Amino acid sequence: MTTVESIISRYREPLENSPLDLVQDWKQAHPQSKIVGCYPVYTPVELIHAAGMLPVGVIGAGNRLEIAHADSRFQSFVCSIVKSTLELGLTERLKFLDGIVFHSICDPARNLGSVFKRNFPDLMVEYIHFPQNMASPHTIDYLIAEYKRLIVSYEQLSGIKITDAALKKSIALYNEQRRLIRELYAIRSETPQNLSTVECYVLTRIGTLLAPEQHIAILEEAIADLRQRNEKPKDRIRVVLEGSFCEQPPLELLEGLEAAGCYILDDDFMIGWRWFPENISTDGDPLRNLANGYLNQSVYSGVKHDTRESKSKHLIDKYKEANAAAVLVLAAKFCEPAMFDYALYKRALEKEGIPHLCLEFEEKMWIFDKARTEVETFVESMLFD
Amino acid sequence: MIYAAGIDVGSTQTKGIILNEKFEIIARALTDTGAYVTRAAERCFVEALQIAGIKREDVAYVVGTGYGRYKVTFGDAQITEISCHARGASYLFPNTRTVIDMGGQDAKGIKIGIDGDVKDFVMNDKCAAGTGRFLASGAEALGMGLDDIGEISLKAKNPVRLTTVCTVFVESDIMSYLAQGKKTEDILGGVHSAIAARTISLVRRVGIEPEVTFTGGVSKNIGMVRALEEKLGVKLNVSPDSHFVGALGAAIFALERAVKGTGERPETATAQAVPTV
Amino acid sequence: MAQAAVAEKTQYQGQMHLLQKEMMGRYFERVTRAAEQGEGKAVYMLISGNPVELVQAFDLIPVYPEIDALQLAAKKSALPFILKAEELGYSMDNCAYVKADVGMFLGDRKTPFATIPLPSLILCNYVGCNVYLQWFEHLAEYCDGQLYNLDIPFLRDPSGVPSAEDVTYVVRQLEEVIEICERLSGKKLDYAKLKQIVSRSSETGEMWSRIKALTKNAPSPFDAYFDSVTMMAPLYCLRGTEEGVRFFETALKEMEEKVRLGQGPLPKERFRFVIEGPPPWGHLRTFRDMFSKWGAVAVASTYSTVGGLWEFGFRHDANHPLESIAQHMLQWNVTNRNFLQRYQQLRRYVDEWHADALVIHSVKSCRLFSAGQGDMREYFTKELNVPTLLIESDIEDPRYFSEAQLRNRIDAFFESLEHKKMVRAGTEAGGAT
Amino acid sequence: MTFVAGIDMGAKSTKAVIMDGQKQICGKAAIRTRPDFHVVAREVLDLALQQAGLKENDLNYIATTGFGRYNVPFRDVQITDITCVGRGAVFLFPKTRCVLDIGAQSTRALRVSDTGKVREFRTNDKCAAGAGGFIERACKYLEVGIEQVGDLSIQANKPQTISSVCAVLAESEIINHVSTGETVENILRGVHNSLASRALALLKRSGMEDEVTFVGGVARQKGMVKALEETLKRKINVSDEPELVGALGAALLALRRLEKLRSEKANLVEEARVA
Repeated sequence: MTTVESIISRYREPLENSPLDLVQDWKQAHPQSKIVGCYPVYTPVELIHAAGMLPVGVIGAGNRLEIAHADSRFQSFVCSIVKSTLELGLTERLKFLDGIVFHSICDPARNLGSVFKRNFPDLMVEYIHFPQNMASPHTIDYLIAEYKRLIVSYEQLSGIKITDAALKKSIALYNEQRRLIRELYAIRSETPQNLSTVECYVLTRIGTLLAPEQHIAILEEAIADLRQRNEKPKDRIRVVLEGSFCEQPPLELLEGLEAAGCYILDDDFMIGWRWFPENISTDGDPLRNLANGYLNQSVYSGVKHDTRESKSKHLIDKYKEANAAAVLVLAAKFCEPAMFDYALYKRALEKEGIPHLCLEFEEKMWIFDKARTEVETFVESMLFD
Repeated sequence: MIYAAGIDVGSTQTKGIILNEKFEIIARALTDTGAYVTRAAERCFVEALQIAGIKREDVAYVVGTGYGRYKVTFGDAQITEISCHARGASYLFPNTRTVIDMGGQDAKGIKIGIDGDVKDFVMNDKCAAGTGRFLASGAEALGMGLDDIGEISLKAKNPVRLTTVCTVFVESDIMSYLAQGKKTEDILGGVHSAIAARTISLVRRVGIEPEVTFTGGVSKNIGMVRALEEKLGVKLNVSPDSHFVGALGAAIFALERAVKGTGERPETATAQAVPTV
Repeated sequence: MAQAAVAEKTQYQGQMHLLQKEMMGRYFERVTRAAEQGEGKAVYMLISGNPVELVQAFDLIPVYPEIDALQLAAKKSALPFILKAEELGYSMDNCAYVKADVGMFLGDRKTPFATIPLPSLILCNYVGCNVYLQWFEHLAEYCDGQLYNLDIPFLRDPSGVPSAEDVTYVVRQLEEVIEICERLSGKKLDYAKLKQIVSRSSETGEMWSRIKALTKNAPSPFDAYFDSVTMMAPLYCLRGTEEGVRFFETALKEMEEKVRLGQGPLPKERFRFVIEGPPPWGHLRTFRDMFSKWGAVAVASTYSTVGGLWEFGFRHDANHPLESIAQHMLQWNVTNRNFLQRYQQLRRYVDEWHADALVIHSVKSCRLFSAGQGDMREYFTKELNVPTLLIESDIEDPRYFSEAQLRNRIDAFFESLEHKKMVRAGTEAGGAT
Repeated sequence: MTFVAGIDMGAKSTKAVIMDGQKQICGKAAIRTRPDFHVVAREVLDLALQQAGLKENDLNYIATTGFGRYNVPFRDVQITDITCVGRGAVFLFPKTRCVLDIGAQSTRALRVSDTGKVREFRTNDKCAAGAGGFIERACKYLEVGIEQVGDLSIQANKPQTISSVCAVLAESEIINHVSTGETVENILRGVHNSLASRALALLKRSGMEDEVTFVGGVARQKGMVKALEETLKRKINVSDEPELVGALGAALLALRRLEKLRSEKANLVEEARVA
């Protein structure tokens, strides 16, 4: 049987070098089918999948790609993932995509959508405006209409009609994928010594690049193997991590954090690919179910602003559920949503007397000494009296 | 005989050129700018006069350029270094279409028309990557002289990659690489290629058309020249006077004004906005 | 450069400027009375595509934190508030408008012009700017106030037109806002009054767009950037009131008269430019002088269309008040339009307003405006051959204004434009070729 | 007799402190950091040992700190310099509640407990750079030796403002002041003031409390201390050798560690005996 080690050794290197290469196998196996890239954060992948296309996560380029063109389009104060994504396009690394979807997460990401339209006229560029008025009863009708608008353009791109039946099948499929990811996260939260954050990350991230069926199979084997593991817990502080919902930190950084003496019990990496803590119903109108899922069932993040409940409360619940000792806010440099959130998080955490540390990272970062020193200090201040 | 002078007061060095009416360079002077800019400009001018063996009153027109151009108190006009570098570069290399200028504080890309006029230009954005300062920080962090690092960088077998092109943080990056036991030449190789890459992406904004002329203090750094050529895939024009190009351009403007006798001073002539309403 | 500096000092005051001071003065007195004597209730709103008509209809007081922030910057008193916000955990890289406002809000809520009342309603008109959502989310948390996210779908369709569902969605939300305002003010919506206010808004829009058309004349009667900002405050705070209408009548008359007399803001108009991006409020005069010195006048600006874009024909419609307010919020302001629509807006300005050049002022704080302006520069220089200058500073944070760098770039840019002119004018101009 | 050593390998210089079981400092040394770290660490330790009249095998425990803390093969433990300066500062000035550490590369502000344990800390972030290196570069432009800075800046009569957060832009501001003919004294004081105001911001973010102790090489500059005291509106503690505080803290933590290990060993022996 396949072990977690073998899965990691198969996928980690490509993920760090050039994640999107992992899509090539599928492309070769399905030369006729179309591929649609999904920029963070939230994406209703079911709509793409139901049109017979493969939704793949275009979640930055990691730290191996040199930015040579994109920084002449986006200024120095714009976050890395926006530039690396444009760099991928300008260096023809996204040629295999037939379309790409952006979302109303922040201003740079939205302008990036327009810049893509202008620079890559052959590419279908979609933009989803996710509603930010969760409280109004009228919002769901708007969101259903928005999904219908997408369906039209996906059908045009794929030439395949999206039936309710197909949509329900896709929902069920991604329900299963999300369920297994939740199981994976549960294992790490209960026995972090048995599943490192990098392993957990790789196992989840490949799900944004492979066909869901394939990912489900891998996760089932991985979870079975993890049940066998029985490592001795180390003397580390238990933390929950927050703030990396869009741009993703380099794996070396995550290793560094754990090596510095942390067990990461929960995080918000790739949150949009595991945005439903429970299954989306497959009875009734699938579009309404999906729309309702976003409005009433989806996890919180720095780009979803629900006036009905405070994000700080969510974070503190997360901290308590994981029985953690501290909160690590790991925010991407220049990520305004994450940095604004930190101000309220800090306030709430201090009120609750919860120790926390805020670290900045960049997808493209290559040297980790500063972050390492800060985490070590934080750990030292908690371990030694 | 008509003489004209150009004085380029840069952040670190002040350069002076004197031309005779046949547009021949009859004097070059170079001094550190230091803390007293007016004096530096004066010092530089006097030195140039001595070398030329002429008297102050023999010089018909003086143009000041560079950061301290307004401190060239004896100047007849001030012109920014962009215009001057363009003019100087196309004088030295008439087929110049693109100028890459790397000075202490600024990096510039200038696109030049057939008649030597500035078609378009860009300067480094706020993050001053791609300037001589970045190199200086690199040299400092390694405890080396700015003059040596170019040569050494050429020896790089596998240049390191720098996380940042931030001049402030490059030093700590270099420290980390040293801590990892990387070779000096590989670190320097990395520093040079980082700036080269950043500079090219800057100059690309105006479009890179051959011939490309490389000017400014950093053009004296052979490692930088090679790094740029490698990444651009074209040969660069580099004159032995490359760090004088700004002053040369200023001198040419000055001579043209002197010869044509037009008092046209690009700035002062238009600076007369007065109250209305 | 002392001698040059003397020559640069210019006066830009007209009747319109004086009337603006007077009217805004009254508005700020009203705001202060609300804060200090509890007269009237304040509704916090954002500038972009603001639905001020609704607020006026209930005689509630519109308060714009953006205006508070810009006044702090204009009076050079923003930095302490920004630092205070950073102490609370806001990042160096967060929008400084928000930081200055939060710093002020958590203090004694005094700006150089008014004391700011606590909000009875925090109406977050989410029109394009994503930072708005968190700005008002934070204010609401700090004062435990009532927050309503008025969600305006972004213009994402290639047609550049909102869908029927978008409009319905906004109208439904406006109706919810009306219910809230009815509860706040304790009175039912007077529909006739709303219609009257909306018709005044359409009058205002008409005059504002005629004023803006005047800058097509050479010389331009006023600076469509530095003088337009003077006219923007009344446009947001007094739109829909009689006073607002009177202000724009006066401004229109004054500007038409200047056109007749061939007067402009500068003695000689040597360059006409279009400018993109918000101004550096903390150094507005210094910045303006950098252009005046070259005889350069802004003939059009995107910034003057954040609150509403009237010059291309939109008018509020008194017969369909809510629908037209929705249209205004969805389609007729620059912030809810996509980036490429802004390229086209600028392109029209350059062509129809006969400009020599485009200046892009890239401000770190406002990524809605700035993120991607390098691509905009690419489009105008490479595709359209419009001389374009991109300069960086900030709308609020004085720490990002580097005078020497800006002056250097602006001087170089106009030198090159001048050189082009000389080349065109032939050799007798001297210097060229 | 118990002896421990703390070695602080910083970006510009490496320091060593040797301490006996009674927390008496019996040897100290500082040399310039070079790329060959182990050699540097060895040299500085030997110098300190000489001064203490000891040999290396007299040392019971060695703790390293600073960015090169992992590059000292003969260490027993490595600890970050933030943790170390906290301990060191409280040892020197027991009432210390805040520590400001301005080194060549970075500036740190700490809030510490009465034992010197770090309660909260902030380090200067990328775009708010401003550490010792900045002053050194200012000196280059202004043609003054780093050792004169303090005395010059004190003589300022009209300090110039340097407002840019980015050190690179701050430099062009310096150049700008220079080119408008400002005096060196006023510019240098401006440099100190801008560093001081950034330090204040960091201190406030980590929670400002009395007393503040200022450590790191820059603390030797009178002008900097004056600028800080004015900006912070309070007296601040500065020791005679502020650059040694990190190494001192490392030595103190080495001692703690050693005591802990010994008591554990003792317990084991005890248990063994009982069993």
